[in-house]
This record gives sequence, C-alpha cells and structure tokens, in this order.
Amino acid sequence: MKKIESIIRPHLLDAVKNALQEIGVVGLTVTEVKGFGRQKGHTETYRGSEYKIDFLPKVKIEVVIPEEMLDLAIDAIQKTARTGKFGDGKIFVLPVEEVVRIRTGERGELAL
Amino acid sequence: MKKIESIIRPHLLDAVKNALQEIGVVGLTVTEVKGFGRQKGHTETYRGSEYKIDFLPKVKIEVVIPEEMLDLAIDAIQKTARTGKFGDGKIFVLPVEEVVRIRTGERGELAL
Amino acid sequence: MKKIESIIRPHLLDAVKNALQEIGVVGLTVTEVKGFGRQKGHTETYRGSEYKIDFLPKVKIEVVIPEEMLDLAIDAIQKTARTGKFGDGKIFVLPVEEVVRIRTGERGELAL
Amino acid sequence: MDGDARVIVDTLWVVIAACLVFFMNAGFAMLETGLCQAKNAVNVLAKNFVVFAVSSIAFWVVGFGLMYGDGNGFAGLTGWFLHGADNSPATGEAYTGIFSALNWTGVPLDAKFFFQLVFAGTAATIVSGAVAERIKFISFIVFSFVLVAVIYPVGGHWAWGGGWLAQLSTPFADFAGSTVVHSIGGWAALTGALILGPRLGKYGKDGSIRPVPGHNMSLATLGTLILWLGWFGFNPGSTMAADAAMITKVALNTNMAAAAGCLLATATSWIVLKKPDLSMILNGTLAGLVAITAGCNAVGLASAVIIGAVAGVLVVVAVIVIDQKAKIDDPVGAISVHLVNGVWGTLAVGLFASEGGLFLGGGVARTVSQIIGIAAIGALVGAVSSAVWLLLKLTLGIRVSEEEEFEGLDTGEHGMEAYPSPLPPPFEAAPAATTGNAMLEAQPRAANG
Amino acid sequence: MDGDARVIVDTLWVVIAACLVFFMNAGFAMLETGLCQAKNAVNVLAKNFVVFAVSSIAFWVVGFGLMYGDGNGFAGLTGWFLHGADNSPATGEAYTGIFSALNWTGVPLDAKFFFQLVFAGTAATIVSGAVAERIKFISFIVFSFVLVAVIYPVGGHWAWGGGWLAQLSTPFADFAGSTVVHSIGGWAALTGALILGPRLGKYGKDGSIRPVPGHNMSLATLGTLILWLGWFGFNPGSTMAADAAMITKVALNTNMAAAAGCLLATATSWIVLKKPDLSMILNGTLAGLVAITAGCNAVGLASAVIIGAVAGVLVVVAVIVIDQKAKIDDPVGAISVHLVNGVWGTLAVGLFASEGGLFLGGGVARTVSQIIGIAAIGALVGAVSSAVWLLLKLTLGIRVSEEEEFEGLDTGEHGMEAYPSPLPPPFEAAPAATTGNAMLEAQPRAANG
Amino acid sequence: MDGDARVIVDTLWVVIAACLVFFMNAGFAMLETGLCQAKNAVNVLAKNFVVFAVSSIAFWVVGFGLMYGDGNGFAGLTGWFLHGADNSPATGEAYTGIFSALNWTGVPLDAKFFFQLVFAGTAATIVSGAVAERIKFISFIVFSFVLVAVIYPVGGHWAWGGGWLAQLSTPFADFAGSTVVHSIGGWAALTGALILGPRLGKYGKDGSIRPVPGHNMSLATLGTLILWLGWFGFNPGSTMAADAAMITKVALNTNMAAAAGCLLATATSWIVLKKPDLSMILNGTLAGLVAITAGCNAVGLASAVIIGAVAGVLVVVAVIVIDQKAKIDDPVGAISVHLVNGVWGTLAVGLFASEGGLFLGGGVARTVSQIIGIAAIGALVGAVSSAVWLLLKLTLGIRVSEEEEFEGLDTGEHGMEAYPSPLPPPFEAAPAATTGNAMLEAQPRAANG
Ligand SMILES: Nc1ncnc2c1ncn2[C@@H]1O[C@H](COP(=O)(O)OP(=O)(O)O)[C@@H](O)[C@H]1O
Ligand SMILES: Nc1ncnc2c1ncn2[C@@H]1O[C@H](COP(=O)(O)OP(=O)(O)O)[C@@H](O)[C@H]1O
Ligand SMILES: Nc1ncnc2c1ncn2[C@@H]1O[C@H](COP(=O)(O)OP(=O)(O)O)[C@@H](O)[C@H]1O
Repeated sequence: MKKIESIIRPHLLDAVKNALQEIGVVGLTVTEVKGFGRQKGHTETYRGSEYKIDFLPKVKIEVVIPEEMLDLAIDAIQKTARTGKFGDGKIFVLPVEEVVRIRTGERGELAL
Repeated sequence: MKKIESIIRPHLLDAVKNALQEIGVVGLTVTEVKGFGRQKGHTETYRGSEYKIDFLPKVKIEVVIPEEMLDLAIDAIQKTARTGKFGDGKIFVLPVEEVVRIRTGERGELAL
Repeated sequence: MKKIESIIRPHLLDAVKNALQEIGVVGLTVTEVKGFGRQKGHTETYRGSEYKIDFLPKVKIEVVIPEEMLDLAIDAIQKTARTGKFGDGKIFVLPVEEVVRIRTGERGELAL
Repeated sequence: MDGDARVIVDTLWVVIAACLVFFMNAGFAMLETGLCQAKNAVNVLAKNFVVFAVSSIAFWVVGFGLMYGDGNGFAGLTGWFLHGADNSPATGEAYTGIFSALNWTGVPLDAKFFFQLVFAGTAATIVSGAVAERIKFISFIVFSFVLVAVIYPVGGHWAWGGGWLAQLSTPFADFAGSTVVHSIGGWAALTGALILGPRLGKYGKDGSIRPVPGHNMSLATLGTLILWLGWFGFNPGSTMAADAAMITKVALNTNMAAAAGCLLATATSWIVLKKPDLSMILNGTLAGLVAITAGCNAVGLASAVIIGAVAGVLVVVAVIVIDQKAKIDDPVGAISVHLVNGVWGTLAVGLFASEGGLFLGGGVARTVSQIIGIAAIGALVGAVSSAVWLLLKLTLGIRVSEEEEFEGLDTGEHGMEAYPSPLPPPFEAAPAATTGNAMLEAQPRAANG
Repeated sequence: MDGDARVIVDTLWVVIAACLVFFMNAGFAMLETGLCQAKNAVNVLAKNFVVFAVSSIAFWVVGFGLMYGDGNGFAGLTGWFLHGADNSPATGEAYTGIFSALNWTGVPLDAKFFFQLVFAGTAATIVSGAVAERIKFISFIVFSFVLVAVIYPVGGHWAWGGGWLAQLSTPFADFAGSTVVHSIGGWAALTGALILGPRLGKYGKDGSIRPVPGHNMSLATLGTLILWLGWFGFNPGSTMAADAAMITKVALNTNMAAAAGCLLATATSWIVLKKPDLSMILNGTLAGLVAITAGCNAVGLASAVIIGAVAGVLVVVAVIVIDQKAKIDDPVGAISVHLVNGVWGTLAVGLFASEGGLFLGGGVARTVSQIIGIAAIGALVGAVSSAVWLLLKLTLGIRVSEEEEFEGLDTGEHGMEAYPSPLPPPFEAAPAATTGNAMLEAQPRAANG
Repeated sequence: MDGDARVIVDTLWVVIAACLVFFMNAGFAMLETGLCQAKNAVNVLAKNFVVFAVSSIAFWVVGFGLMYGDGNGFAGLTGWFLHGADNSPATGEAYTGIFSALNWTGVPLDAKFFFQLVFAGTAATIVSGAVAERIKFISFIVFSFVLVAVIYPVGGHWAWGGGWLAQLSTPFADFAGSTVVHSIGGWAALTGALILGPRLGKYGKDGSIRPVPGHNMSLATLGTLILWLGWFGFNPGSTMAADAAMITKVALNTNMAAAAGCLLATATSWIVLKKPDLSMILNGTLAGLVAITAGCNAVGLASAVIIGAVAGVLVVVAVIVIDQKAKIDDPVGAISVHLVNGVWGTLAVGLFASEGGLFLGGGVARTVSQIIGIAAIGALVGAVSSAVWLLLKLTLGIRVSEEEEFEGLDTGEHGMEAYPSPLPPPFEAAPAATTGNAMLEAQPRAANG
C-alpha cells in the first residue's frame, strides 16, 4: 500500500475528491495547512505597517491506497488540481507498511 | 522506528492518549482533520438550500515509537477508539528512518 | 528523496523557515498541531473548576528534500528551533518514493 | 406641570425605559451564547431570540390580563387581548377600567402593556441559560409560552397586581422585581435544570466535575454591558413616572450595587479561585444588579453598595456550590445570579429599607413580609413549573437525543452551524482541468463591472 | 402644556428616536457581516460604516433640500447645505421658511435634519447587503452618495415632501417609510444585485444552487436585535412629536408585528425547510418590522399582528423564490425583507387602515393610492438606480476582479483581514539559537515593571 | 414651562444622556478587544469591564468631591461620599450647598453625580487601550482608581469645577471634554505606554516595525458604532439641560464632525497607505468625535465639518508617526485619537468659535486661553500620572512577565481563554471500549425527555 499526500488549492478539494471517488477511493483525510513555495504571497498592511504573508492557505489530502491504484490516483489528482499557475501544489508518495480499520480490526488492503 | 498515524473520533482523543501513555508512549502530536469515508455525512440547510457536509471532523494522532512497541500501540488505539459504528477510523503504520530531539540533539530511539 | 516532519514551537516558525530557505529549500508546508510530551501543560480554571491543558500548540513543518540535503536541513532546523527547554520538539525523517509537481507534471527531484 | 404635560413626560420615560429593557434581550442572548459552546450557538441564539416573540404573544393574549386585570387576590380575570374598559392615562380615583392595579401610573394603556411586556420577556429569558445545550427547541418554546402566559402573571399578580401579597398589612415590597421577575425566572430555571439533568459528560461517574468553557468571552462581556445598560431602564423605569428625584436615586443605587458586585466578585474569585475569572466578574455584576432591584427605591446609597457587595460574594459561592456540591448543571449561572440573588435582594429590602428596615431599627415586620413573599412565590413557581416540565417530558420530550447533544444542537435542531468552516466549501468547486482558470467561469455572469 | 415645553419634549423625543435609528447602523453592520463570509468581513464592515458618513454629507449638501426644500411636486429646489430662511420650531401658519413640508413638527431645524438624516442613512445601508461580497468599495461609496443625495430625496419628496403623491385626493400613506425608506433601498438593492450578477460559484452552469452560509450567526442575531430596538425609534419617532397615545400605539404595533413575523417565519421555515433556520427567523422579524412601518399609526393591534404574520410567511417564500427561481443573488435577503415587505406593508395600509381600509369597509380609494405610490416610486428608483449602476459599470467598474472575489475582498480592497490568523506570526520571531531565551530579548525594553 | 416641569425634563435628558455615555463602556471594550490579539482578549475585556466599577467607587468616595466640591482654585475639598449640604435641583442664587460649581444645572444631585461619573469612567477607559497586552491587571486597577479618584478630578476642577482655568479673564472653554476627558485620558495613556515600553517583538533591534493585527475587526467596528452613538449622550448631554436648540445643534455638529473625520481618514489612508484601512477609518471617526467635543456648542456646522476633517487626517498621520517614528506602542491608537485630537479640538475652539474665534475675527484671546488650558492640564496629568506609574512599577510591578506576555495574558492573569479550542476536550471522554456507546453513559441522567 502507498500513501499519497497531496498539497492542493483549497477550492479544488471537492473536484479532487470527486475524481478520486470515481477511480474507487472510498476514504481520505483532509487537513488545512499553510504552504510556502514558488507562488508569491501577498502584502497586507495594518495601521500603516506592511507585512508579508508568505504562507498561503492550502489543503493537504492524505489517502492510503493499494499499490495498483497509485498511477490512476496521481493522474486523477493532477488533472483536477491543476490550474497551470504557480502554487498548484505537489503529490508525494510514501510507503505504508500496515493499515488497520479500527471498527473491525481488519488489516491491510481490506482495511482501506 | 515506526510512525503510527491514526484517524479517530475527536471525543475519544483523551481515552486514546491515556491508553498510549499507559503502554509507555511519552509524546505524540495531534491534528484536527476532516475525514471522508464510509460514515455518512449530514445535510445542512441554509436559507432554503440544502448542502451536504461530506467531511466530518476527525482527529489525527501521530506517534513515533520503537518497533517493538508497535503491536501494543495498535492494540491500545484500537481498544479505546472503537465504538463499532462506521467512522471509527484507521491506523496507518509508516517507516521512520531517523528521529532527532531538537532540544538535545539526541538521535534515534533515545530521541523519542 | 526524504521527507522531514518537524514539530517545533510556533513562534520559531519564521526563523526555521528562513534557515531552510538559506540552505536552498524552496517549498514547505506547515500545519498547526497540538503536542503532548515532556513539556508540562498548564492548568486553566473556569467558574471554579480546574482543568489541565495537556496539549500545547505546536507547528509541524513538512518538507520534502533531496537526500543530499538531509543533514544540512536537520542542522538548520535544530539550530533555529532550539531554546534548550522541554518542548522544543522533534525532527522525523521518512522515506519518500515519488514526487509530482501538479502544475507541470514533473516528477522526482525536479518537482521539488 | 399640567396633566397633559405630565402624561407626556411620564409616557416618554416609560417608553424609553421599556426600550432599554427590551435591549436586555440582546444582552441575554450574547451572554448566554458566549458562555455556551460553539456547537450550540445557533440554538442558544434562536432560543433567546424567539422567546421574546413568544412572550409578546403570550402576554398579550392572556398574561397581562391574568396579572393586572381585575380579579381576586390570586389572579386577574379580565383583559384578555388587552380588551376591556380603560380610561388610562387617568389615575387614581379618576381611573375607571379593568386594570385598576395599574391605576397609579398616568400613561396610556399601551405604554403600561409595553413596559410590563418587556419585564415578562426578561423572566422567560432567564430560564434559557439554565437549560441550554440540551433542551429541545420546541419544548423550550412551549414552556416559555406557559411561563409568560400563566406562571409569571399569577406570581406577578400576587405582588404587583393587587393580589394577596400586596394586601399584607406590611405589603410585600419588590420595587422592580428581584422576586417577581428574577426569582420567578430563577425558580423556573432551577426546576428546568433539575428535571433535564446535566449535560452529557458534565459530571463523571467517579464524581469528577468537568468544566465546559464558554466559547466566546467577548460576546459574554458585551452581553453583560448591555444588561447593565438595560438595568437603567429596568429599575429607574419602574417608577413608571418621570419622577426626577426617584429616577436618579434608583439609577445611582443600581449602578453602585452593580459596581460593588463586580468588585467583590473579582476579589472573591481572585482569592478563592486564585485568579480573577472573567465569567465570575460578569456574574458578580449581574448579581449586584439583581439584588438591588427589589429595594433600589427604598434603600440609601451606602446600603445599595453593601447589598451589591454581598451579592458579589454570594454569586461566586453559589456558582461553586450549585455546580460542585449540588451538581446542578447551569451553564451560565442563571440560578446563582437570578434566583439566589433575587432572594437575597428581596430579603435585603426588609433589612436595609430606609423606612422600616430591620438594620435601620424598623423592626421585623418588613422582613417577615419579604420572607412570606419569597416563599409563596417560590412555592408557586416551583410547583407549577415542575409540573409543566414533567408534562412536557411525557409528551413532546424535553431533551434532545444523546447523539444530537453530542454533535451539537445546531445541526440537530436547526440544520446549520453558527460558524461554518469555510473549508471544505459547501459548493462543488468547478473543475479547473487543463484550462487553468475554468474555475472562475462557473456561472453565467450578468456583469463584469 | 405651554409652547416652550412642547418644543422641549418634542425635541427630546425626536433626538432620542434619532439616536435609536442611528444605532440601526450597528444592526445592519452586524447582520450583514454575520450573513457574509469571513473573507469579506472587513469590506462588509467598511461599507456599512462609511455609508453613514457618506449619507451625512450627501444629505446635508443636497439631499435634504431636494426632499424637503420648497420646490414643485417633483422635487425640492432650495435648502442646500441646510441654508435658507427658517423659523422652526414654529409650526403651521406660524412657520415661515423654505422647508414648509416639515412645518407640522415643532422642533428646531437641526432636529428635523438629524432625524431625516438617519432615515436617509437607513435607505442607503439596505443596498449594501444585496451587493455584498463582490462590489467595488469605491463604486459602492459613489452609488450611496447618489442615492442619498438624489434618488432617495426625490422619491421622498413625492411622498413626504409635499410632492404629488402627498397631493393625491386620497394621499399616499406611508407613515414611517415602508416605501420611502425600505422599498427605495430595496429597489436600489435589486437593480444593484441584478446588474452586478451573482457571486462566483453561487449558481452552477448545471442549474445547481449553492448556499453560501454566513460566517457568524451570533453577530447576525445581535444585529437583528439592535435593528428591532432601533425600530422603536424609527416608527414611534416618526410622530416627530411627543404624542403619548400615538407613540405608544405605534410602539406596540411595531413590536407585535415583529413578534408575529418572527413566529410565522419560524413556523414556515420549520414546515417548508424541515428545520427552523435562524437566518429565516431573523429575516422574518425584520419583515414584520418593515411591513408594519407604513401603517403602524393607522391600524389596530390585531391588524398589526396579521400584517406581521403575513410578512413572516412572505419573506421565507420570497427568499427561496428570489434565490432559487429568479436566481438573483442577495446574500442577506435585503430584497425579500425590505422590498417585498416594503411593498406588502404599504399595500396593507390600504387594506387594514382603521379609517378607510378596504378590509374594514373603507372602499378601495386608499388601496388605489397605495398602489400608485408603490408603482411610481418603484419606477423612479428602478430606472434611476439602474442608470447609475450602469454608468458606474462603464466608468469606475462595479465588480472586483474574479481573483479578488475568490481570495476575498478584504485583502483585495483593504489589504487586511478581519480575523487574521495568529499563525504564522506577522513578525519575524527572533532566533533562539543557543541561548535559549534570546527570543525574549527581541527589543529594547523601556520598562520591566 | 414651570420649574417643576423644567426639573423633570432636564433630569430625563441628563439620565438618558448618561445612559448613552455609560454604553460607551461597551464601545471601548469591543473596540479595544477587536484591535488586540485573541490571546489577550479576556484580559482586555476584564480591564474594560472592571474599570467602570472601579471608577464608580473612586468617584463616589473622593473624586466627585475633589472635582466639584467647594474648595479653592486647585481642588474641591468637600463632598466625599456625596455627603454634605445640597439643595439641588435649585439653581443659581437659589442654590445653597457645597457643590456650587454645578449650580447651573437644575437637576437632582444624584443626576449630577451620575452624569459626571460616566464621564470620569470614560477618561479611565481611554488609558486601557494604550497599555493593553502587557500591563498587570492589578496595577491597571490601582492606576484607574488613582486616575478617577485624584488626577481626573483635579484637572476637571480647574476647568469645570470653578478652578483657575475657569476663572481666566477669557475662561478656558471645553464644553464636553476634549481636554478634560479625552486629553486627560490621553496623557495618562501616553505616560503609561512610555513607562511600560512596547510589547515584546513590536520593534526589532534592527529598527524594524512589526504590525500586530487586531484579532476581530467585527467587534472593533461594532465598538466604534457604539461609541458614535454614545457621543450623542456625551456632547448633547453636556448641556445638562433639555435645551432644545442647543441639544440639536450639538448633536448635529457632533455627527457631521464624525462623518468628516471618517471620510477624510478613509481618503488619507487610501492615498498614503494605498488601501483604505478599516482600523484607520474607525480611528478617524473617533478622532472627529473627540475633536468636536470641546467646541460642539460654540462652532457653526461648517466649522464642525472642518474640525472633523482635520481630525481625520491628523489621526492617520499621528498613528503612523507615533508608531513608526516615536516608536511608542499604542495597540489601539488611543494616544492619536484622544490626546492628539483632544488637543486639536480644544485649540479649535479658539480658532473656530462663532464668538471670539480667531478665524472668525475674534482675536487671539480665546486661543491663548485654550493653549494655557491644554498646557496646564497636560503638565498636571503628565507629571502626576508618570509618578503614579513609576511608583507602581517599583511596588506592584506594572508589566507581566515575558513568558506571560508571550503566552498571552489570558492564561497568565486569568487562567482562562476567550475562545477556548473545543479540541481536545477539557474533560476526559468516557472510554468507548467494546460496548460501542459507553461514551454516552458517562453520567447518571436525571431525565431523558
Ligand atoms: N519541498 C516541499 N515540501 C513540502 N511541501 C512543499 C514543497 N514544495 C512545495 N510544497 C507545497 O506545495 C505548495 C505549492 O508549491 P509552489 O512552489 O508554490 O508551487 P508549484 O507547486 O506550482 O511549484 C506550497 O505552498 C507548499 O505547501
Ligand atoms: N484510504 C484512506 N486514506 C486516508 N484516510 C482514510 C482512508 N479511509 C478512511 N480514512 C479516514 O478514516 C475515517 C473513517 O473512515 P470511514 O470509512 O468513515 O469508517 P471506518 O473506518 O469505520 O470504515 C475517514 O473519515 C477518513 O478520515
Ligand atoms: N513520539 C512522538 N511522536 C510524535 N510526536 C512527538 C513524540 N514525542 C514528542 N512529540 C512532539 O514533540 C513535542 C515536544 O516534545 P516534548 O516531549 O514536550 O519535549 P522535547 O522534544 O523537548 O523532549 C510534543 O509536544 C509533541 O508534539
């Protein structure tokens, strides 16, 4: 099994989720994060002092999938999360050694 | 060393934390996340329009432990986080290659 | 490629970010988390009842880097995130198998 | 000042005072919302908001008649829908009509009703806080209707409507309603809190007590400041006449009791709880206000300060005892503020009244009458409101399901959230796919300025 | 009561009522902010705040003269900058001056202006809600200026300034402004919402409708309670005289219509939408208030309850129809509340007026006049405000860029956030490095108490 | 109007105006809280709330006597605890009593005290904003007590209590307190801010300036609207008599100066800072209000607009200069609003007064008196409050520990949070284990409706 961690633009979350659902993903976990990268932040001012907002709101999607789904999933995310501008985000793939479904105790791919 | 990432119900966090503490875990990190899965979300309405809340509040526990603690930890989480209903969550196990304690510079299991 | 996950004190985020930038890191992702560990929480009271706040606000930095940068990065974090008191946090290193830049489809180190 | 002018200034004052009291609805709403959890905020707000609309109808249809309509020593029996003979603003002997209990104030009947209505609404609102975070919305509405239509008016009739408490040889004295408004609300709150039981998780099986911090102290503080303001209508307005000396005396007594309550609660919580708890400071101020309400017209300034100061200590002790010893779950401290200090304030008239006060050498007569009034109204409201709560429990049910309480009443009762997360978006974002900005073309646009 | 005293009490009442109406600015600000998204909160607040300053200047410079200055049936033509002959508080025949349309109220000219100003400000504020979350700040300011300087005064002149509607054989009747204030604001809001188009993502290409939940129901509820309070200045104050009987009658009608609107909207949303939607409860109350505004002086108490009750149903239906059928995007329901119920309330005077109401056997004359007034002012405001919006669109532009709308107007228009995240810190934290607490030595300290 | 009626309407007006001014406490509390950080919100709220209770006691015990009790040119020396001969509401020659400085207003002594008290409270509240986010709670309370018991009354005595400034050949003129209330508060704020030093991290060693954005602009805006409302009590109420012409003139001047201040601050921040900063818009409005306070009774409408407009520009410049050049850390801009514009407004009376104003051909006499007053009171308050702050620094300490400041004063000073995170739960959740819903059985339930 593999874990995909993908940083995307927040407003594209639903699109990405739907795309993943279509290829058979039944569960995923989402976190609000702040991203720093090539995309430039913006400047805010407050009472005459400027300050830079370097960290932009992003969403991190975490989804654990069977290895054979990996390419499909990467593809699905890339298609739906892409706008072509700086800041579209990344897809990271990490190895996962075990999965347990808490409700049933099932392990491995069964637990996904 | 292994990293356990477990998605659980928010209100069971304290129970899980206590269970992990009992088996010797001394540190862990918690994140508020939103989960999508088999557990059905609910419908909200606002000014006459309905909309579905697919993403439910969950808590992600991250804890890095020595390999030999793994089964105990999985067990502890599973016991305390289980209600038997859809949405109890998952336990994922990932490999960890190195750990550093920032305060002291200690590495490896010493740093946990 | 490796992924560094580091739990640090929130107010040191900018310092750590700057240090990483100096060694060539161009992107990273930050999450607000709550940490439980050796650092003691504090007691709050509300209308006569005391309660313990065990979970302290921390920040998690996630950064994926080429393997050769690893030591430099660990070093940079450790220097800037250290105060010497309990609660300075950890650096975890995890293996990463693939990276994709959503905008361009680039893969591997190119995508960082 | 001729009669016409008298009516005009009296009426202006009564209307303005009524507006200040009306505004207390906002104060209660903000205070209660702030001291409850975010997941129940919509429900708390809805309760506090709707309760005044319910009160308006209930008091119009039957409450006002029961309270002030001519009848017997126990209830008024005329004046439903505000109908019946009435030549207000004529006063005293000159008055001919069915609301003789109010013939002492020279304002139009509409003004009398409006002013009394905002008081009735206050009594109903008090209940809301004590039963918050677990009561069914519909049952709260029904209870509020009954409270304002029947329970409050009958109790009010006894003391203010020419009923038997007003006819005691030393009449029961409650100028602006420490008992009539605050204790009635407080007794109804107490029975409600008892019959509902505590919020899930509030008291552990092992005897542990779990605090449930309010989610927004800014709103709670704002609410309390609005209430303090409203009290300048509540107490000085109860003259129901533009009596310069009395209005200003009452206003000053009111303010100084509030200040004393605030400072003593600050000190008490600082000493007893180690740090000055803002929620206690707020409660202390309200306690001072509730306590001075009965006697604001009858005591001197120094007595007002003492009454408020005692209230400030009392409320901190009461909150702790009620929560930790009696294990009655009252999320906002309504019982400690309104019932405990309503009783204290009513008693204090007997003790401190410039004329006839026990501590000022006036003997026990006043104090005895006060105790009779406190007990009688307590018995009435305790019994009837318990009966109503139990009846509601058997019929509509009074408590939301455990799951709903757990998830929050906002989604359960109202299908909405007070502070919806902007993420994930409630609407499907348009797919961006390959074009790069398709997301921004999601709908036809009438204009592009 | 001698003349001097009369002037004094009348003036006191007018000033106090004006203060209550002024406070409605806070009500509108909180309601609108609460019902919009957090990312646009600064912009919504700024619009609601600045609009009253703009109105103050616009009404002083030209609006008041156009509305109440002597002129012809279509507009006043004197009194710019409040200059010109005027011997207020003289009334009736005794009055000599250029503001004869206001010679019926015996208060100083400054009082007349101040009271009318807060009404003008209300009309302008109404627009704000309907165009929220996408309009350019500068264009909203300019539109508001034109509305208060020209559009509102001309419409107001017709009905209140001695214009042709006031000269109909059965004069058009709009006591406190269901049409003059609320519908004028509502028409301007409608044209603005139409010409701006809906918020991005509000309506899907596929016909789907996406709700955009407001970010803070506590503020929205507070705002509505402030508005309810303000209405006790708005309606009873429109007597512009301390008339005890009329003030209290109007206050009571106002309150009971609000209560009925609240309860019926609660019931309607409960039945139609399955759960009682707090935003609908708030809108229902406001709908009742808007609807009773025209006839609060002219109808009986039972009629007021009916008018409010109908408004409570109407507003729920209107919100749904306007959003889902007409697909006009009105984030706060301003059109449903102020326009739809402004029309309903104005019509209701024709139907329910104690004297001459159709349902009370008075024939159709009043109703016909009401319809004429509704239509005439609708046509005027619809046409002129459309023209102004379109002109603005061609010149300054009226809509923020898609990217700005997407990111939120707060950063785009104001370069700031309403609720800035405390993390990451806006300032560089000092490096801690090896010393362990260097972070705390970031700057020279003048004192270390 | 006979004397009795006169007393009644004067008293009504004074009481109502006092209520509006009292409500400014809520305005200050919301403004200051909104402009500070969330981690200090409880502390800011507590300071703003408790300060009025402290003021009430301090002014009652000694302040009022020092200010208005008969004495010499430098201080009153009678009237502690409001005790002593007084036959108010008798006025002028007819008055016999120890508060002769207030013999011009025909209201009961209680009314005089209450009205003056709310003014004293305002002066104390002003300080709160400038010292926020770092001051020890206890030291703020003590300083406030001294300010209201001694510093404010002595300064007030000079100008309003028949002291030497009132006895200048051309008396110092400060109708509603640009200097007496706002500058006194402002000087005390300035010394406090200086002696405390800036918040940690505000100014970098490298000369960098770090903005610390306020956490809730909705509350800040609400607060400012409440303050604007309150000013209609503050300025028009300072007539302390129901003088129809003067009240309305003052109200209108007040409003137009506020509007002008608002618009000019909007424009200035738009031009200078590139975007209209909402916090500057709010400050600009308050600046206009502070500036018109001294001369609201003495200048014409156009002058009021000019005074407000200048204030709007001035405040933006002052905020930037004080923060960035002088590096005085004033989280809410209290010094720029109340001190800078208090001075400007006081000076403006000399320049713009219809009678005797320099710009209206009245020569320099008035302006000279104004400058004397500004300087004298500045010297008094600057010196004494510095001494008090330094004394406090040496004894109780005035600044919280670095760690506490860092973590937030809410946990440090009060042991609680304003917006506690609902997660992780403060109470141990019941273990669910194998039963599946054991979590819901955590405690005995009295009822299950
Ligand atoms: N090396 C990295 N490690 C972790 N997260 C990263 C890394 N690089 C980028 N990110 C995340 O991806 C987001 C987008 O990256 P950015 O460089 O702005 O644009 P792009 O992905 O288009 O090159 C960032 O905001 C950050 O959250
Ligand atoms: N494949 C997955 N990858 C990541 N997170 C998942 C995955 N499947 C489920 N989750 C997380 O676990 C939570 C519970 O899953 P769900 O399918 O609802 O119930 P259950 O665990 O009882 O089968 C989800 O809300 C989601 O946060
Ligand atoms: N085993 C662990 N797994 C995951 N996170 C940990 C672990 N141990 C500590 N942490 C995180 O690191 C933070 C600091 O740890 P703590 O034990 O308080 O101090 P120190 O790092 O100085 O020993 C904790 O608050 C927690 O977020």
